[in-house]
Amino acid sequence: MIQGLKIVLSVFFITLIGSMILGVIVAFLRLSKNKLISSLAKGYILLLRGTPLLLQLIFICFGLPILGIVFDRFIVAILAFTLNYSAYFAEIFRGGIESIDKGQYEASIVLGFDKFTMYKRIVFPQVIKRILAPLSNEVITLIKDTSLVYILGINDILRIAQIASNRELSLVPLVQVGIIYLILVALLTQAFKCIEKRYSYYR
Amino acid sequence: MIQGLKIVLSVFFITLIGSMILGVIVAFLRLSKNKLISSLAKGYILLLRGTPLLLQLIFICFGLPILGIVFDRFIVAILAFTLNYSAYFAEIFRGGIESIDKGQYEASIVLGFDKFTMYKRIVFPQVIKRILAPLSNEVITLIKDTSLVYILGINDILRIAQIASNRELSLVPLVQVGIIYLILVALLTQAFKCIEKRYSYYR
Amino acid sequence: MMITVKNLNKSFKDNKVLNNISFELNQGEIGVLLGKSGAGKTTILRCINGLEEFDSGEIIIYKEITKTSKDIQKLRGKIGMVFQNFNLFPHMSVIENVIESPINVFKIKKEKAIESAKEILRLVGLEDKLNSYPCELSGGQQQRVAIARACALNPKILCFDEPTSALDPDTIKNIITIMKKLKSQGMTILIITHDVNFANEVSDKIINIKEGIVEEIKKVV
Amino acid sequence: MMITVKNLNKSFKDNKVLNNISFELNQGEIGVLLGKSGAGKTTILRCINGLEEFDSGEIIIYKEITKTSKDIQKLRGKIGMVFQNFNLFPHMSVIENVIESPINVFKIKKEKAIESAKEILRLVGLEDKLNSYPCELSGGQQQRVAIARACALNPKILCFDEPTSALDPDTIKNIITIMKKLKSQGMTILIITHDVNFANEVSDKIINIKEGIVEEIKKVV
Amino acid sequence: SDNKSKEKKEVIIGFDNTFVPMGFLDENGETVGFDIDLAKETFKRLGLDVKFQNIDWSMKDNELNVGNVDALWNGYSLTEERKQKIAYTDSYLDNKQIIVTLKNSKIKTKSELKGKKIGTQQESASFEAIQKDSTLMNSLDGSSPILYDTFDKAFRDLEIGRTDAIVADEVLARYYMSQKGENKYSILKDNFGEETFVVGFKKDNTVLKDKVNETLKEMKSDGSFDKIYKKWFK
Ligand SMILES: Nc1ncnc2c1ncn2[C@@H]1O[C@H](COP(=O)(O)OP(=O)(O)OP(=O)(O)O)[C@@H](O)[C@H]1O
Ligand SMILES: Nc1ncnc2c1ncn2[C@@H]1O[C@H](COP(=O)(O)OP(=O)(O)OP(=O)(O)O)[C@@H](O)[C@H]1O
Ligand SMILES: [Mg+2]
Ligand SMILES: [Mg+2]
Repeated sequence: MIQGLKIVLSVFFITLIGSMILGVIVAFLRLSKNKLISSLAKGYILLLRGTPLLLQLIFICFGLPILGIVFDRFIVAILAFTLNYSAYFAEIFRGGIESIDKGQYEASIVLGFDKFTMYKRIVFPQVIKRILAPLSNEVITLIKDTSLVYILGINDILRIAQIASNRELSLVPLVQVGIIYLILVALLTQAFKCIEKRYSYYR
Repeated sequence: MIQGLKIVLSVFFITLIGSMILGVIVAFLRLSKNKLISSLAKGYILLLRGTPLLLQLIFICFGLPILGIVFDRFIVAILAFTLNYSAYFAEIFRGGIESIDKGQYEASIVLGFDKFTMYKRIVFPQVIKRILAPLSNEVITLIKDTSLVYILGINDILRIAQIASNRELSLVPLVQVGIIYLILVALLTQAFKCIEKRYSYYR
Repeated sequence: MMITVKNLNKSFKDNKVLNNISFELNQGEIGVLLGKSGAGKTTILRCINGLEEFDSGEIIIYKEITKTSKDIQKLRGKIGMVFQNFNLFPHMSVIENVIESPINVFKIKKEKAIESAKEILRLVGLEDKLNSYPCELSGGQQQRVAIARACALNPKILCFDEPTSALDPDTIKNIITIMKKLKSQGMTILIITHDVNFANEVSDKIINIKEGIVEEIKKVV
Repeated sequence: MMITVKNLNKSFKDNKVLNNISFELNQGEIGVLLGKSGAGKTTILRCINGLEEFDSGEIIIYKEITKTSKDIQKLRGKIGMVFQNFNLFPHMSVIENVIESPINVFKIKKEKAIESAKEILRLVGLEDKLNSYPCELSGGQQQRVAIARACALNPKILCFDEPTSALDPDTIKNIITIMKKLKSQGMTILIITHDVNFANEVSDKIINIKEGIVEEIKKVV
Repeated sequence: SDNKSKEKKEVIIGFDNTFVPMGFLDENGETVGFDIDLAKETFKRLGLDVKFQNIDWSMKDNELNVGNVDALWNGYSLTEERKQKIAYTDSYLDNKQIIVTLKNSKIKTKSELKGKKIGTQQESASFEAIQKDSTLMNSLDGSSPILYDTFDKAFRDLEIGRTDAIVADEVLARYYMSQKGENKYSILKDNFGEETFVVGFKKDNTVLKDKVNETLKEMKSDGSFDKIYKKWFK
C-alpha cells in the first residue's frame, strides 16, 4: 500500500508541475496570432484530449519501442501524463486569459508594460482567481488517473486494493483505498480553498 | 465495434444531460446561504470527486447488492457516471456563477427580476460563455471515461480493441479505436467552437 | 411622504460612511444629493435600493417601513436605479436591455414593450443604436441606455447616480426634459450629481452631504 | 509639434466614426476635445494610444511617423492615458496601482516610486486610501486613482478621457492644478471633457468634434 | 441467484474475454474458446440455457460471491485458498506454470532468475505460483514480478527487453508463442508447479456443481471432450 501511495504521489506531483508549465506554453501558442502556430497548438490539444490516456500510455510504452525508442516504465508514465494533462490545462488557461476584461490589457499597454510583465503582474493573478474551480477538477482527476499506471505493470494503490478485494472476497480493501483517495482529495480541496481565500480580498 | 460505440454514445449522452442538470442544482445548493445545505453540497462534491469513478461503479454494482439493492448493469453505469460528473459540473458552474460581475446581480435586483429570471436571462448566458473551455475538458473526459464500464463487464470500444490487441498481438486495433475517439472528440470540439462563436458577439 | 430616510447609519469596517442621515421626499418631487467625492452619496442610494445592508436606522418607502436590504428587495420593481457604472447587460442589445424588465417583471407584451422602449430610446437620442451591443457604444451612449432601461421599468421611485457625468450639454437638456416628464407623471426621483446648474434646474430639494452627514437641505424654487 | 494627427479615418463596420481628422498640438500645450456624446472623441484618443487600428491617415508623435497601432505601441511608456471607465487593476491596492508601472517599466526603485506615488495621491486627495482596493472606492475616488496612475508614469504625452466626470467642483480644482503643473514640466496633454468651463480654464486649444469631423479649432487665451 | 437460475433455467457464466484460447471475443465479436465450447455442450446436456457474462477478471470472486454470475469457467485454477471459499468440480484439465524466455537468453534454470525481472499477469494463477516460492520471489529484481493486465503486454516487454522472462499458464503461453512464432522463444525445463483447472460455484450451490461434474465426466468418457480439446489445442 505504502509503495502504491508513493507511486501515486510521485506521478501526481511531477505531472502537476510539468503539465502546468507546458500547459501555459501551449495556451500561449494556441492564442498566437500566427495561424500556423495556433493551428499546431490546436492539433496538439485535439490529439492529446482526443485519445484516451490509457492508449497514450500503451503507445509510448509498447508502440515507441517498435521504432526503437525505449523508456523506463516510470518515465513513460510521467511523459504520457504530462503531455496529456498539459492539453487540458492549456484549454483552461486559454479560457481564463480570454475572459479577462479587455480594459486590463489596454491599461497594461498604455502603462508601457511589456507582454511578459503584463501577463505576470496583471493578467495571471486575475486568471488564477477565475480558473480555480475548473483547475481543482482537473487536479483531482489527475490524482485519481495516476492509477492508470497499472497498464504499464506498475502497481498503484487502486489496483492493489482491487486484487486484495477479490482475494478476500470483501469490499473492505476498496473502502480503504477509497478513504485514502478521499483524504488526498480533501487535502487538495483544502489547498484550493486556501488559494481561493488568498484571492478573495478583491472582486 | 458498432455495439461498443453504441454503449459509448448512450452512456455519454444520458450522463451528459443528467449530470448537467444535477450539476446546476448542486452548484446552487453549494452556493446557498444556509450553512447546512451548503455543507451537505460540499460533502457531496467531496465524496464524488474524492473517490475514483471506478470505485463508485464497483460499490454500486457489488456493494449495494449486499444491502439487497440490485440494478441492471447499464443502470449502474448511468447512475455512477451521472452522480460522479454532476460533482465536477457543479464546481465549474459555481466558479462561473461566482465570477460574474456583482454589478450584473445588482442591476437584476434593481430591475425587479426574481431569482429564477435573473439566473436564466442574465447570469447563465454569461456564465456559459465563460466556462466553455473547462466544460469542454470535462465533456471530453466523459466520453473517454465511458470505457470504465468494462468493470461491469460491458464491452465498450476500448475494451473490444484491447481484447483484439491481446488476441492478435498487434497494436492496430488500438490505433483504430484511438482514431474513433479522435473523431468523436473532434466533433465535440467543433460543437464547442460553434457555441463559442455563437457567444462571441459581445465581450 | 414617498421616501423617508431616518437616522441611517452605515460603516465599512471601521470607516463610518453614513452618520445619522435623515431626509424625506414627497411623491412627485425631485431631490438631488450633492457632495464631495467620497461623501457617501452612492452609499445612500444603494441603501435605498436594498443593495447595501445598513447598520441602523430605517427607510420608509410610502408606508412600508424597511430595516434591512431584504425588506427593500421585497418592493421589487417599485424602486429603480441608474448605476454610476451603468451595469448594462453585455450579452443583450440596447433594445433588449431596455425591454427585458418590462417583459419579465411586469409581463408586458413584447410588441408593446418594444414600442415603449423605442420611444424612450428616441428621447435619449439612441434611435440608431437599437441593435448595438453595449461594448460597441461610447461612454455617453452607454449611460443613456442605462437611463432608458431604468425609466422603462416605470417604478414609483427612480434613483440616478450621476446620470449626466458622460453627457454633453445638449444631451443633458434632453435628460432634464425626460425627468420633468416622469415627475409630472408622479414619479419620485432622487439624483446624485456634481453639476450644480443641473441640480438647480431640475430639483425641488437639494440635500447636501458632507462626510456622511446631512449638512443642509435646501428647497429650490 | 509633439502630436500631429493627419487625415485620420476610422470605421466600425460601415459606421464611419472618424472622417479625416487632423489637428496638432505643441509640446507643453493642453488640448481639449469637445463634442457630443458619440462624436468620436474616445476613438481619437484610442488611436493615438495605439489601442485601435485606424483605416488611413497618420499619427506623428514628435518625429516618429506611425501608421498602425503596432507602431504606436513601440513608443511604450511615452504616451499615457486615463480611461473613461478607469480600468484600474482590481487585484492591486491604490498605491500598488500607481507604483506598478514606474517600477516595472522605468525600473525606478520601489521606495522612490512609493514616495512619488504618495505625493501624487495626496494631490488628488486620496492620502487616506493608499491601501484600499478599487472595489472599496467611490466612483470619484476610482477616477482619481486612474489619474494618479497615469501621471506617475510621467509620459511625454498624457491623454485624459473625461477625467472629471465623477468629481465635485473642489476636486476638479485640484486636478486643474495638477494638469497645469504637468504642463509647466513640458508635458503635452490632450483632454476629453463635456465641461466647457473646465475646458476654457485649462486648455490652450479647443478642438470641436462633430460626428467624426473636426468642426472648429479654437485657440484659448 | 441459486433459485433464480433454476426458475429461469439459465446459468450465467463469468469469464474474462481476453483469456485466449479458453474464452475470448473473436474478430466477429463472438464469444468463443475451449471453455466456452465445453460449457455450451455441458449445459445443453443439462437442459439449461447458458449465458456468458464478461467480467473484469480481477473482480471474479466478487462477482461470484455477490451472485452476479453462477459459475466461473475460464481456465480457473484451483488454489488452496479457493478451496475454502467456493464449490468446485473435479479437475477437467491439467495446467503447468511454465517459464518462457527469449531464445538467446542465458537463463536456463529457475534459479538463474535471481536478480532478474520477470513478468506475469496480475491476479493470475501464475502470480500465485510465484508467490508460493517466496525465496525466489524475494530474490527477483524489485522483489516482485512485473504484473500486466493482459499477457500480450508481458510478451511485448519481454521482446523489448524490459523483462527477462515470463511465467504463464502453459495453455496461454503456447497460444501466444504460436501467434508470435515459436522459434523466438524457449521454455525452461523448470516450472512453477502444476495445477488444475476447475469450474467454480458459490459455496452453497452444490446442486449445480454436482450436475456439471457428472456431465463433464460423461463427456470425457464418450469422447466429446477430446473433440473439443483437439479443436482448440491442435
Ligand atoms: N465596498 C466598500 N468597502 C469599503 N469602503 C467603501 C466601499 N464602498 C464605498 N466605500 C467608502 O465609502 C465612502 C463613501 O463612498 P460613496 O461611494 O458613497 O461615495 P460617493 O459620495 O458616491 O462619492 P463619488 O462622488 O466619488 O461617487 C468612500 O470613502 C468609500 O471609500
Ligand atoms: N467597438 C465599437 N464597435 C462599434 N462601434 C463603436 C465601437 N466603439 C465606438 N463605436 C461607435 O463609434 C462612435 C464614436 O464613439 P466614441 O466612443 O469615440 O464617442 P465619444 O465621442 O467618446 O462619446 P462619449 O462622449 O459618449 O464618450 C459611437 O457612435 C459608437 O457607437
Ligand atoms: Mg458615487
Ligand atoms: Mg467617450
